[in-house]
Amino acid sequence: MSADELTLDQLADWLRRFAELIAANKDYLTDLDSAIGDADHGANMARGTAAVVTHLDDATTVDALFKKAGMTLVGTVGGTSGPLYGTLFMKMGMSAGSVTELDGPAFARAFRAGLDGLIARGRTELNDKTMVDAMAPALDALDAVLAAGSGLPAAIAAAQAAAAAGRDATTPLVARKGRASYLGERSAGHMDPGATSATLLFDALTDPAA
Amino acid sequence: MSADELTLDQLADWLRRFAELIAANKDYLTDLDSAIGDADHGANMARGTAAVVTHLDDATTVDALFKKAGMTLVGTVGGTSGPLYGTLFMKMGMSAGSVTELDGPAFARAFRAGLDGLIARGRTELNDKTMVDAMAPALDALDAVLAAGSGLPAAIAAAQAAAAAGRDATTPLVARKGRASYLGERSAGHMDPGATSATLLFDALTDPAA
Amino acid sequence: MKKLINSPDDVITDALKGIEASDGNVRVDHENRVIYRSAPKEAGKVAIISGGGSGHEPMHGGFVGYGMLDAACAGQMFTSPTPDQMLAATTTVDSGAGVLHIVKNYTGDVMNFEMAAELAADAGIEVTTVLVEDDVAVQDSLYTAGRRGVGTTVLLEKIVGAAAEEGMTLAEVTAVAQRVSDNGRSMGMALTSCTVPAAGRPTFDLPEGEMEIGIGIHGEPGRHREPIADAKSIAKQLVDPILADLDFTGAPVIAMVNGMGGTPLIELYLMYGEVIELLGAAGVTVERNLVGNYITSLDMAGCSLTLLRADDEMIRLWDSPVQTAGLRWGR
Amino acid sequence: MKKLINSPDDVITDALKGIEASDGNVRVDHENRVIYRSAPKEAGKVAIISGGGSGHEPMHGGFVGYGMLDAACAGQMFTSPTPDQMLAATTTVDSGAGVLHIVKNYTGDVMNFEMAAELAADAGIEVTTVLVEDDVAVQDSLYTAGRRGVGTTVLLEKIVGAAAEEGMTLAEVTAVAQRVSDNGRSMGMALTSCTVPAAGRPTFDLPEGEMEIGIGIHGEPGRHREPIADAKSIAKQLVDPILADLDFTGAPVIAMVNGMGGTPLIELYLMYGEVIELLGAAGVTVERNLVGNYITSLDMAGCSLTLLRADDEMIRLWDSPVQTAGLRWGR
Ligand SMILES: Nc1ncnc2c1ncn2[C@@H]1O[C@H](COP(=O)(O)OP(=O)(O)O)[C@@H](O)[C@H]1O
Ligand SMILES: Nc1ncnc2c1ncn2[C@@H]1O[C@H](COP(=O)(O)OP(=O)(O)O)[C@@H](O)[C@H]1O
Ligand SMILES: [Mg+2]
Ligand SMILES: [Mg+2]
Ligand SMILES: [Mg+2]
Ligand SMILES: [Mg+2]
Repeated sequence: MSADELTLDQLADWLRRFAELIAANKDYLTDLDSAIGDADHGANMARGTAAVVTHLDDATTVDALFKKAGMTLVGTVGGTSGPLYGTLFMKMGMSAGSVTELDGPAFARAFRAGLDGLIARGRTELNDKTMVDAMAPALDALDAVLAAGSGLPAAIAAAQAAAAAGRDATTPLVARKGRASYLGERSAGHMDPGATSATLLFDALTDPAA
Repeated sequence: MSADELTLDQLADWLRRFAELIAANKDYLTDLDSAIGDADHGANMARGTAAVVTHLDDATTVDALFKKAGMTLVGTVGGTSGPLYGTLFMKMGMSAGSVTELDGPAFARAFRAGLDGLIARGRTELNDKTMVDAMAPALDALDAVLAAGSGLPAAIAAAQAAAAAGRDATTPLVARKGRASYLGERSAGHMDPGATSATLLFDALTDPAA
Repeated sequence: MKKLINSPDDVITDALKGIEASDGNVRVDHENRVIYRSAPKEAGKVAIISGGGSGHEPMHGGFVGYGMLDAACAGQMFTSPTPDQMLAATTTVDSGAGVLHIVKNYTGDVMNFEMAAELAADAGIEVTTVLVEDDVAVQDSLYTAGRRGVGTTVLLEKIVGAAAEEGMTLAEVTAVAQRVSDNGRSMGMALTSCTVPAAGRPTFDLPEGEMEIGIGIHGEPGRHREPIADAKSIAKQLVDPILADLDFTGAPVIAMVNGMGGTPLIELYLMYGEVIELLGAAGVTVERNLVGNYITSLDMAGCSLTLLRADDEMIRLWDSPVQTAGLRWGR
Repeated sequence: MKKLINSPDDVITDALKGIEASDGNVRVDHENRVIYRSAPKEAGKVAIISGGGSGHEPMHGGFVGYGMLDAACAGQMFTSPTPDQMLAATTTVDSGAGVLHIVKNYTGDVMNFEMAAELAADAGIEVTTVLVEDDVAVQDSLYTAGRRGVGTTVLLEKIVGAAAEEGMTLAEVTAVAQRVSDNGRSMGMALTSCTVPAAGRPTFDLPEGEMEIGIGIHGEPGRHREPIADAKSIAKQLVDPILADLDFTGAPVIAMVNGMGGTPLIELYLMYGEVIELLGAAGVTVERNLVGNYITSLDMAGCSLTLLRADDEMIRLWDSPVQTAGLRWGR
């Protein structure tokens, strides 16, 4: 994103690009989930984000956009990622309110509210080897760069880098939450699928055409 | 066999050698049965002939020897080969009678009675692609050479060659009896497992030590 | 070979122990390898025995109990049991009304049961025999061994079990059995071969992407091989030859979609959905059904379809109570 | 991948058609993917629903019917169903006495059922939830997701189904359910992985000669891998950790030897024989048992053992009539 505000259209494009990135990485996500889970994360996320895309044009406000996306994810994904990604977007919508654009700090606040909801729903902590391990450092970076006054594009770039670093850092961890936790020590040495899809959510914030 | 009579001991040795040849060819027979049957002919025959061997020393007459062998085969083999090989030996015993040795013609007569019993039990004809395709030509050869006055060893050699030829001739046949018949045309191109075990019965007539 | 066994030689001995320990409907004569009802039928009723090679579980041992079989003889893996097993079973279950032998048409089964029936007759027991020969994959002919006996066996054992429980005479029970046999047809297919424990590897190779059509229940190859198709086309390959062989319209039909042992239930349900659609289009009315693993071929993946052109009496007997490990309702 | 399906995307839709066509005990809401009893329970009785990912058939849909579940929500393959499915089911089956949710302890199932329960409470329906978390392969800890819910689910659904059928209140039914959950333990092993249709190949590679110990029901690898052993040693690996976790002596025990979907019945019987020998030696008295495929993992070969330390009430409820595709007796 090159501007310092995110319009409704840009936010809808964000979700559309997320769906594209998920579709492109579907098999990869499923492979990651085969190693320490049940081989469905790619199919789950692809099903849900594809459904989200069909509703993007309905919304006239940011909260409607995000709430609909969240409810669609809850209603189509199932499994662990459905309620978690769903809660993320529903709470983002509630925080954003009935507006048609978000500036950097408002976007960051909404995202943080979403993450808090996700963490509450998942009863998880940092380093449990979950999607939170990518999201939390990414949002910290977003906040920090915005607070330093460097503007949204720089903040997004920092968030992307932090998400990727958080994702990579899940590899050596022993999972304490989710399906991978059943593997005990055998979960170490594999990148977490949810942290990988979460990183795509930040990657989707960069418009490849921009 | 080098003499012109077969003593009780020699006949018991025959059955013992048959068991040895079956054991040595167990996997081969099962492989043949895998192609056009149900992968058990080796195990069936090995189980039955091994049981026969444990009773060989009990018999004091030829009929007792063969009847016991036949009943043991019926009681331990099961499947198709149990009743057939069992009937062969039971009828051989009845024909041989309560004697302690058999000359060539008596041996041939007994064997023929056994084969007739087997064919009646199996309701089969030549070229149905069964064990009969090895046995019948072998017994014909035995009879012919004995009738020509060439003696038992020569007759046995002729029978062995005829059994092997009959066995080989089953390969192109389309089976009309037994499990292989269910394959229809697909049964052609495979050697019949029962004809192969039957050939071993004639091979066993030659004492390797003699 | 990946199997939950101790050794290939002990599979049947060990499994019979587990059957006896788990199934309250039966007791096991381990020496003769015969599975008997733990509570014998009342005296004066016709008794029914069956038997065959092992590897088809729950058939036949899982069908021993109230309203079905009185005894089942367990042969070696895929190998007909022996006449002495059958004689022991026949002698034990006869209570004077005679014994029906249910025999699947395989040369070995036929000959062994024939010898047993001769011996039983010799011992003064009245024995009748009904052959099941229902596999339409096999062309019938005077000059061959005829058709294999497969899925109809399950339906037949249930129906004649009820007939005997009702107190029908041996002649009547035998007539019902023959009617079921005459009106049942089956067709099977395999996605994989099975592995006989003693052989240690698959009976035949079936590469990824190929299937066998027209298989039996002994891991034998089928009538032909072709590329794997979708469930709809496979259902058609099972339904068509059965309907071509016998008219199933105008009568209540009992349908069974049977798994070969290695196919999960979800796929069998899916196949049933496809089959029922084709049957509906063909004007066939299925009144009763079974979906599950009833007559298996060890760990083979695949399925078979059996249709029985029933009549009101067969349906009534089908609905009668049965209490066995493999089939149970009404008590 | 060798499966009897039309396409990976249609497996569940198609299977639900077959379930509806074959199982007279149920009707299917295809839009919401909920399987309901075709003859609803009398009004005023507690209703019971469960649900989970598909691929575990007959669980849960095969347990819908008299004396067991009122509805089952079918998720995508190995994926928890969604709150709207559960809400639809809860709303439909409630007749005023409240609804028990039986939930297997997986993060996804727990969260989706939690959201559904919140929505149902919002709609004025009384809902209680009982978690099944019985897999001793998983170390329990405050800091983790806890134990998986596996085989005990089957026994629990049967027992609480009978409790609800008797007319117990929601509090009473929930208490029985909790007691079953507290007293059930399971342990599983796999000889092969399974193949999720959408993935198209086995979830993990398990070479010839190796097995996984401590697997769940989603094709996930187990706690460790080791060379294949004989049935006796495998039975010990299942029995020992269960007995180490809970005392099973001095109470009537219900035992289940469960197949994972690709293992033939003969092997399950064999395993039951080994298990019962070990349990006998440990002084454990098995009063009731199940042997078969009840909670599966698609086409995985392997088995699991579940033991429930029961009491007289549980045994009475176990013996009560049940009429479902997966479990049936007494009617
Ligand atoms: N308690 C939790 N909180 C947050 N994320 C979690 C939690 N448990 C699991 N996850 C995430 O969910 C991902 C798995 O999602 P998915 O495969 O779609 O669901 P399931 O595990 O139900 O099959 C994991 O890789 C992990 O990142
Ligand atoms: N009707 C028959 N008469 C004679 N021999 C037969 C007949 N049917 C089959 N056979 C022989 O039996 C052999 C198979 O024996 P076996 O594998 O032990 O029994 P099964 O076919 O019951 O598994 C065949 O190879 C064939 O030679
Ligand atoms: Mg997953
Ligand atoms: Mg054979
Ligand atoms: Mg055989
Ligand atoms: Mg999942």
